[in-house]
Amino acid sequence: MFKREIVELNMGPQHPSTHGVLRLKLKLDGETVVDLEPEIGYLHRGVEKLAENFNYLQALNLTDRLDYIAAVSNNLGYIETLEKLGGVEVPKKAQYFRVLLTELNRIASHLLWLATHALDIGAMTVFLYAFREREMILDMFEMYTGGRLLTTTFRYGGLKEDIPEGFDKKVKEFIKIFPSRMEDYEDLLTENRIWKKRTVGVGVISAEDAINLGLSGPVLRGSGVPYDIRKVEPYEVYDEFDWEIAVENGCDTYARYKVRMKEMRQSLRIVEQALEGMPEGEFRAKVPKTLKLPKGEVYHSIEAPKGELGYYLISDGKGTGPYRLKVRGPSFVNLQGLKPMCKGHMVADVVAIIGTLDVVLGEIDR
Amino acid sequence: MEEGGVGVGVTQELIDKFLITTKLEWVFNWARKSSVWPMTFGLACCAIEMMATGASRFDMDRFGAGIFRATPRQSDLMIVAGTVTLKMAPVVRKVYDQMPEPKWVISMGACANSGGLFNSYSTLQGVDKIVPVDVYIPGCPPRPESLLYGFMRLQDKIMKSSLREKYLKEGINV
Amino acid sequence: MKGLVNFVKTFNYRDLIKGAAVTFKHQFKKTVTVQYPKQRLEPFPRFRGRLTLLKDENGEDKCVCCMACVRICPTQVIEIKPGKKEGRKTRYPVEYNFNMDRCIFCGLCVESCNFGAIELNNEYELAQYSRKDFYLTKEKMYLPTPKVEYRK
Amino acid sequence: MSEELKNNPSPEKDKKEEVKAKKPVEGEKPKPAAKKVPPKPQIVVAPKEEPAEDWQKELIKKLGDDVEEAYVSVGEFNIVLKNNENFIANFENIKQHGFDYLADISSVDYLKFEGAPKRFGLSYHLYSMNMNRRLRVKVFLDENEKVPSVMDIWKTADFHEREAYDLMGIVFTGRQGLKRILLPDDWVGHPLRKDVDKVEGREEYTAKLVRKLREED
Repeated sequence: MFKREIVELNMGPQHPSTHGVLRLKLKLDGETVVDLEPEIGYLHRGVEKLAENFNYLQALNLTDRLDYIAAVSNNLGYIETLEKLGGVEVPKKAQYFRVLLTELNRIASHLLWLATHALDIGAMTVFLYAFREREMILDMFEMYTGGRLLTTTFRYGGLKEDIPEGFDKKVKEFIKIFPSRMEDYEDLLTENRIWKKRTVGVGVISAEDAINLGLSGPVLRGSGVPYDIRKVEPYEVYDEFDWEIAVENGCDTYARYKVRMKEMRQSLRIVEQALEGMPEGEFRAKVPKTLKLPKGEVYHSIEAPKGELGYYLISDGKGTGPYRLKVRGPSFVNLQGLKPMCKGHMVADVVAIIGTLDVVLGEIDR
Repeated sequence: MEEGGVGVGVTQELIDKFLITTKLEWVFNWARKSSVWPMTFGLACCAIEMMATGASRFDMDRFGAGIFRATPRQSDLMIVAGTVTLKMAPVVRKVYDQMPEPKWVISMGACANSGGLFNSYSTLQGVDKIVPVDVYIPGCPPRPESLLYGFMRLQDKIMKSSLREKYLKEGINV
Repeated sequence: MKGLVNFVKTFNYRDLIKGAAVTFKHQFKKTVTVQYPKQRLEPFPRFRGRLTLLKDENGEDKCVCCMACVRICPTQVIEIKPGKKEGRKTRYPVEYNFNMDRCIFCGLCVESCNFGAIELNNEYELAQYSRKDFYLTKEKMYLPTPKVEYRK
Repeated sequence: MSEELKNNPSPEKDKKEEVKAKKPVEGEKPKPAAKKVPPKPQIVVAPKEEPAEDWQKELIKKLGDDVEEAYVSVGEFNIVLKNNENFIANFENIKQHGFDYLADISSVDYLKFEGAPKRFGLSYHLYSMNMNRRLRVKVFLDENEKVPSVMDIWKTADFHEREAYDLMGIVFTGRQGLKRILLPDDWVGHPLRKDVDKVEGREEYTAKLVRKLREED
């Protein structure tokens, strides 16, 4: 009766639910996605080339702008890479504070994910609530570093500045308030029938496929693989804290939602312990003012909010800047999961799946 | 302006004779400035601060500009929030062309103003090369209040804009 | 049978009521919105605003033209023309040009300055109609940016 | 890996500690002295050590003659492979050895790097989920030398290889859809190469773009 044909649909780069400038070429049979190809590069700013022209300190600015939602994590990964090659011992206080700030950043990043993901699926209230709590964290960042979003915070060998007075009070206030706010989100979403209809069984990917595709972070943990670099290869002082890896076995969008919600709770636990156990002392090791690193190469990865964030740094031993800095952005790799996840689903589910991958285009395109 | 319309050559004399714009103009401008609908055109980092501006703490809705439209056809204001790359530049222009008149552009952040930190092979050095910009906001990224201040400057500009001059410049298409 | 169970379950509005209760509770909470033009949030002391030049107690420039800020700036927005003056041992900036257009407010210049001669102040209301207004010469660097009041 | 570093400290680390020990003697008054005489950091070449652990030796033995070099540097285990007909088989071997997770493929241009055997290099960063170990496999390439794709072994290689092709101009054989990923399709050149300036091609492309937009108006 009707002629069936495959329709090609272009989604993006200007689309409200692509979280930036992601462009998808969809092939549709009716409303079902048959094939999909992500087209990226609309935010390719040449970060890796610029890093070769900068010195080590200036290149820190570039790392802020990779995953702009989690600038602190990016800073940490980069600075740790330098420290690994340079072989500097970081004072305990700095390590504790780094963990504290990074975990706060993880919460901020997940809150933004929750806000936008819920907004895409249709829950406006969560967006407003999540941004309210996020502002509290951004206030802390501004208090310590002077920047709300892009912090440029850590330095080689420790911290940039000492912790300001009144900072711990702000963190304590946040620790007190946040659990009840988490319950609010859960009340709004977790059992909500619309939320469940839109997420359960959507975007399923098995553990083997996920590993083969190189997925990492909450996307991988949502498939039941307990791979968290903070636990398996502890950096800074993560091994001194009592916390658990958030894992779910559902393999779908709902499972990944639960993983991230659990992770926020665990992060709060770490923040609490880091604040309590913060030692006194120096906040920066004695390092030369102009940084020069020995000849060599190093790959260091940390657990960013989106997944495994790796820096591959090559130093030629002569210049004051990196010879080559390659960034392994978690979103870049996670985006490859979009195609197997979307196949066979409806167009409307594509929006939910992009949301659950939590991609940031600054990191994908670099 | 629609195609096929007959452009009438307008002289100063003609406008003085037929167009009374003072009060009416004020009403038009007041209505325009009170309901500037921006478009969600987030490109990079600044988009997050733009979202924060629209969210609970700063609430752009107080200025009548809270309705972020997803399509250029329904919006009056394009906030270019973030780095415009050479690959993205034709898209920016296309989106701008699709917006109905009157339309305004805010260039938000150092990247949109001039390329900012990214003086590299693939970034456009200033969005004003491809679209006319009304207000520039420096910062990397600007604070939400900074964006609100920029928006207020735009409202000032809208209040000062004049239909008369516009018709003088472009002619009336009947 | 299964269909019947599902049908009955549809009338179990517990989840929706729970959600509605959360939003209802928020009616009685304090509002978080800042009424910006009327009520202004003061940024924290470390806030990175516009770059300013500082003078010492005698009204002399603290800057001695060591060019550390020029070298460290990742966007090259600072330009200094050094000069000599009588009665001053160190050099002083004849011209100190700052291009806010490209500035990313990272604060590396302040960090690199050994003499405390520059500072990022707490200004953030910097929007302009033209990019030319972002070029600040030495005289303008001391002054605050002129602010336009909001008229409703 | 960090544990390994702690257990057998490398000579590099010893030297660093020397530097650290010296510094307080040079400038006893903490800050003003340090300002005038900036301490010169020593440039130490990261040392290459023989692989010591069993699994490392086993892996080298398994790969046989195709291994050009194998060493441990900054606590990381490196294997330099030859780019020959066994290339894919070697990677399958490595995967069977437990390295099931390909974290990253990085391309490097060694044009201005002293002591590099060939112009380009590819670094495959592998991770083993079960054994919790990391491994870097390197392969060096001449200009215009092609390398087989590992996309059949790890699907994740798709984007990484396209990126290496786009930005560095390394051609991978035996796969489909090798095209530009980040830059526009009509871009000329490969910007991450060392003989290309950081702004090369921008002005021409912008001019072309602006001209095209004007024509459309």
